[in-house]
Amino acid sequence: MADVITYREAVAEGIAREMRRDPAVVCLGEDIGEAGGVFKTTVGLLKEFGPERVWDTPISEQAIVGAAMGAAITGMRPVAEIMFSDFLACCWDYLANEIPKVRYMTGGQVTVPLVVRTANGGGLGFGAQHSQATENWALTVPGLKIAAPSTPADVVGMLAAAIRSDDPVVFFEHKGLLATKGPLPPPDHIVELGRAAVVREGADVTLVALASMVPVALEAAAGLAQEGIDAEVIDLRCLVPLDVSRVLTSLRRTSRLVTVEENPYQGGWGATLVSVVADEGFGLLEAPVRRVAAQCVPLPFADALEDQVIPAADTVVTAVRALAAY
Amino acid sequence: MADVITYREAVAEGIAREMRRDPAVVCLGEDIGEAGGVFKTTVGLLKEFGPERVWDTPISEQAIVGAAMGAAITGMRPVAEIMFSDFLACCWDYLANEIPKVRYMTGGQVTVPLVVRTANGGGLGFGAQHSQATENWALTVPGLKIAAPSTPADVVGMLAAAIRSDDPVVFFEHKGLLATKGPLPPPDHIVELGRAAVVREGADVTLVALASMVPVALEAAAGLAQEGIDAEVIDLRCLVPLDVSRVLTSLRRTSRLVTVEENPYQGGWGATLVSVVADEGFGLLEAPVRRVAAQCVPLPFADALEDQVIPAADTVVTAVRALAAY
Amino acid sequence: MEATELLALYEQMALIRRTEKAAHDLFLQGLVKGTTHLAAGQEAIAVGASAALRADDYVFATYRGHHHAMARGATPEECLAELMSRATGLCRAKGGSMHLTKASTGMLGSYAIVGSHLPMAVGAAWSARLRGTGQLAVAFFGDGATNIGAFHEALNLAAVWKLPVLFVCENNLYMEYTRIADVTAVPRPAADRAPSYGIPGEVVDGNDVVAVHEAVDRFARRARAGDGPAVLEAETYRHFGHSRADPATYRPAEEVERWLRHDPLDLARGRLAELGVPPETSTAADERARAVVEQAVAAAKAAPPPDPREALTDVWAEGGAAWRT
Amino acid sequence: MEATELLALYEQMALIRRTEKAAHDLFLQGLVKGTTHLAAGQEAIAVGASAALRADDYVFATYRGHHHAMARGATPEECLAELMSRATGLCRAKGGSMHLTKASTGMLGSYAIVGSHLPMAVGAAWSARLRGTGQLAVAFFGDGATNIGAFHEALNLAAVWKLPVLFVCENNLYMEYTRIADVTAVPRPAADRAPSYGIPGEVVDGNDVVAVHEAVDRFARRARAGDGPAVLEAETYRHFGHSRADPATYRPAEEVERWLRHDPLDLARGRLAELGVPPETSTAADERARAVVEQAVAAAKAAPPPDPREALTDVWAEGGAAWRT
Ligand SMILES: Cc1ncc(C[n+]2csc(CCOP(=O)(O)OP(=O)(O)O)c2C)c(N)n1
Ligand SMILES: Cc1ncc(C[n+]2csc(CCOP(=O)(O)OP(=O)(O)O)c2C)c(N)n1
Ligand SMILES: [Mg+2]
Ligand SMILES: [Mg+2]
Repeated sequence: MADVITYREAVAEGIAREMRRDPAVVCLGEDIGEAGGVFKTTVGLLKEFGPERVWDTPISEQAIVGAAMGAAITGMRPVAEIMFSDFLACCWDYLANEIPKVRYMTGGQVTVPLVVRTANGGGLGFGAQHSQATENWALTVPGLKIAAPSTPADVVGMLAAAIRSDDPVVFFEHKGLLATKGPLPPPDHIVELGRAAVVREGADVTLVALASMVPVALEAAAGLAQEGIDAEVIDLRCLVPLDVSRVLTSLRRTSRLVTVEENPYQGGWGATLVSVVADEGFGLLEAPVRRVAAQCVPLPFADALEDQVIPAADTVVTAVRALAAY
Repeated sequence: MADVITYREAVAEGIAREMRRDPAVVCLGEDIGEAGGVFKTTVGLLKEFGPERVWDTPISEQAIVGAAMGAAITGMRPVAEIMFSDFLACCWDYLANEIPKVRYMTGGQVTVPLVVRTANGGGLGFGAQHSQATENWALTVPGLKIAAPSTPADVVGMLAAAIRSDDPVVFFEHKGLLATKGPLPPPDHIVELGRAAVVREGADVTLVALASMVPVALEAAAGLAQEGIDAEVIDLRCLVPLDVSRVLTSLRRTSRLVTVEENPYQGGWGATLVSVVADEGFGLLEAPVRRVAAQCVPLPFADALEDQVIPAADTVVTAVRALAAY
Repeated sequence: MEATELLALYEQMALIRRTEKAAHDLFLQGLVKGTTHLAAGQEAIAVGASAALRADDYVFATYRGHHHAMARGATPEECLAELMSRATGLCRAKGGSMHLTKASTGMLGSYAIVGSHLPMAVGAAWSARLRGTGQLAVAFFGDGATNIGAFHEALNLAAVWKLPVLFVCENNLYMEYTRIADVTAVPRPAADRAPSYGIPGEVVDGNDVVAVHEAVDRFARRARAGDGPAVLEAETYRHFGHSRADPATYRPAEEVERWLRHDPLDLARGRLAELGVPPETSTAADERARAVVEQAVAAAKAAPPPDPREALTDVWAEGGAAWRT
Repeated sequence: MEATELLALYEQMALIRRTEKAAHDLFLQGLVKGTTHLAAGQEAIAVGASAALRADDYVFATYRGHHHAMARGATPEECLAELMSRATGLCRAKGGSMHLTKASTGMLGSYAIVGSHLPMAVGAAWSARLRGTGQLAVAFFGDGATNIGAFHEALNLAAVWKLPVLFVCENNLYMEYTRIADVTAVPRPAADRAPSYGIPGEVVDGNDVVAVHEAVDRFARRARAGDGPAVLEAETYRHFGHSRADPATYRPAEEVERWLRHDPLDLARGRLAELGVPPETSTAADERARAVVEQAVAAAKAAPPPDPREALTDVWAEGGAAWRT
């Protein structure tokens, strides 16, 4: 039996593999060193690579990401941690205006090979300012690659691709998945950015999900199977590049699309995907397209309330059932 | 004939009307006082209302919007200016995490009646960091109202609604429209937030546009009319509240939808609108839905390049023609 | 300070300490979800400062804000009910530990993005000036917050506009798990920065409720007189780890020891004794606090969970959450 | 400084001045679109500093960055072609005036969001340290940038990590149309803030190219020796308004007069005379500059516009812009 690893451990493993290969890879962030990160996703890095490659910073998100950019354009491959993805708002200028634009606006003179890693998402009762799924902020900005793995193996493989990428990558690690387990991938495992994965084949409806919503979609698919509805589940894995062709291919078979999104409905990635499908895949559709997404509210603290906001498998089942009957 | 006013003058007029009505309305921002604003949209306010109500600030976007929030929750109605909408990135924490959430996360204890005004959009050769249409950043965040008027009268009327609103409103003034003219609206003119306007009636296709894209859509509609295609043009005016029912009503007649967006395709508001339509309006559609949006690149400097990125009337015409033939 | 006043402050501190202890226990019992950042050890700052404020002044705090909510009149029951996700919680279970707020007494919120509330306090002070009310705003924040941009912008703006706002840094030597000294260019992260804004900066023993009270009172008078903001850096120490998940093993035993010996409650008892208050009187106050908290725990436990429909209220001022027609 | 070196710096300054004048004229002729922020009057800072740097050092500048691009080797033709939206422009007409960049000579960009590049310079210095190259990074910024959060975060991080980075503030007394003194809590917006980061801060006559050179040289040596960052505040004045649209009527005539009399080119000529260089020699240098710029204008005018397909290149390192499959 293959070795098993948690999603949490996969983060440190993925970074460590790249730090071993390439001395240009360095890490910076708050409490990432001795403490091994608030989510223990950088455990062991300081010990193995020393304080010259694993840097603890002050609480200065702009300086962290801005310095990562400066290092990236001068020959390093920095991996910056922003502790919670909500805090991307504190350095948003770098993500929105600097990092994704500098290559273009200098006519290709500089390259920005960096990764900004961040703990994303809700479901843990952390409240409105520590629970958001913020991938969609990044989706509004051309020039950022956006990765959001759902399994430990993908964490390792996509980190490898992200760190080796000459383009900036925002890497969303889902807090709700940190304790989940999966096989340890082989050495030099790479998952190319921009390739969605069909994680369950099915003929009746296509469920497209990301990160924490992949297990939710799979659970829904299992439930639907009991009712005789055969759902295909696609793990998008990246928002940019967005693997639209994989989705269209699936729709050729199923003719029905449901997106499963942790983020609020307004401005969610599912909307962009659906808009491409409603254009290029219009002829394939035999039923309305449905987006199962979070309510358009801040994340509440109490479980009883948070459960009302973030989609669960039964919400997905209900949505699909209605479509199947269309 | 009614008095004519520019969009630029309408901003100052709209603010002045509210400042006259309500002593709680105060303005703050960079160079808004003596200088009358970089875009001359606050000309006359200092003179009429004095330095106790029109405050020049340092270059401190976080302090500007953060202070506006503190003032709003303690009884004032601040109108904060962020000079270019790109700079919202410098205070994004306040727009994404604080202002839209504080009411909810305190169980309704506080109310945040503020307006953040900002000069939005491209087409003027200001380059990658001064040209973005950033409404979609705000669309990803529940809890913000989003206004983007296209005419001087709407500027005045929507500013009145925004400033009187007990909810936070991000108010996008389009740089490309500042010099355009229109009738001066009557005293106490109010345009309720969340009501789209049908600015041209038509039977064959519905064009939905916002701000600078409204004249573009109208120009396209005029061109299409020559070809015998009768386009209805809807000025969305707000992204939140999003007037989906107005669009669905129109589609009941036209069965064809094209959005016209200045922003990049990825993550644009048209996607959210289309996704609602592809669900609730699926049965109305007789052709694919098409989004005419900007290319997914930063805004280039040269006119010759910028013209390739931001949609123009001919792009819209081409898109509609293809749909009409579907 | 007179003995009666000090005794009242002591009792408030005891109430906070016991509430924090209860929060910790409830957490271990699985009755508190999410995370909590306990302020045990830092009570004197909240209580001493609050006692120097007017009832209508404004307070802004951080995710480590239980003590500030309580110092401004939130009851242990309201706080614990919030932590336990009850409908009777301070924020109706929508905020949680990190967002305790009691707007009705001017406690305008606990904010969980480091530094974010400093500009808000500046704005509240500006608002007070505009309305001519003579109110003051106080922002409480950690040592770690002194290295974030919002700190700089807020202090400069407050100084330029000479606003009635106080910046009170609770320097507990650590951000989460990292010593503030390791990531800060000056020894006094807050006080040493005050000259950058041309305003007074002062260091005070944050565990001495009388000293905190005196300093805040002095700066508050100054600010109300129109002489502008000030920075107060209160030295203190947290008794628990950073948050619930943190055993705080990164702190040297000797350091912990030393600070536990410099406990704000013990210090206040000592001062009471000096003022002639017999130990039984202090103990009685502590006993009253214990009883209040015991009863608060019971009441919070018995309170109902929030109505699930509450998830879709309170986004907009009209009460709802509709984002579209 | 020796006469030959100073003469070379004088010629560089003259080249910048003449290029700025040309940019202004071309703007009035409708040949430059968008906006420009001319650095005429501030040449000595770029030229003096650059002369003290190594060829492989890094420079980061603002939207007012023509002088820095040229001081690091960008030609007038490359700059003017960029301003005129030509394919031969420094950034192939994709950046424009606000984003002049010449990465091949370490001029790593002009950034148009105030303060944003300070952390980048810190990162470049960190990178130099990590790679052990002995390179230095310099961030040039305006007085107005000293009140934004990124300034604070960058200086603290640089100081804590003791990085080889210099922060050079070009204090031209104004942000856009507002006096920096009206919105800043200390008289020296940059130098007075240095103590907040435990680093040296110094004020220099930014119009005296020799003084700037001396100060930068001194701080550069210190930084390369491992003694960390420093702040240099260079006093200067812009000859034009903030940007093309600005007639700068908010500036008192007397102030403008005084500063025009304290022109960096005149100062350098005076120093050259003191060193025994005859006025004809200086004039000849200026003449050479005039000729170069005249020819640059002609060449830029003759250059082709960018290929429209360039709009969809250079987003990704592989050259394209595809965001989806
Ligand atoms: C902008 C931001 N960055 C990081 C965090 C994560 N974080 C929460 S508390 C904390 C440490 C704060 O230290 P300090 O300001 O000293 O306050 P203390 O916790 O000691 O009271 C950090 C880094 C955050 N909440 N906000
Ligand atoms: C974050 C941000 N806020 C506002 C602006 C608009 N703006 C451009 S230049 C400028 C003034 C900058 O003044 P200073 O730093 O003194 O530089 P100078 O223009 O005098 O060289 C302002 C406010 C901006 N570009 N970025
Ligand atoms: Mg601390
Ligand atoms: Mg200036």
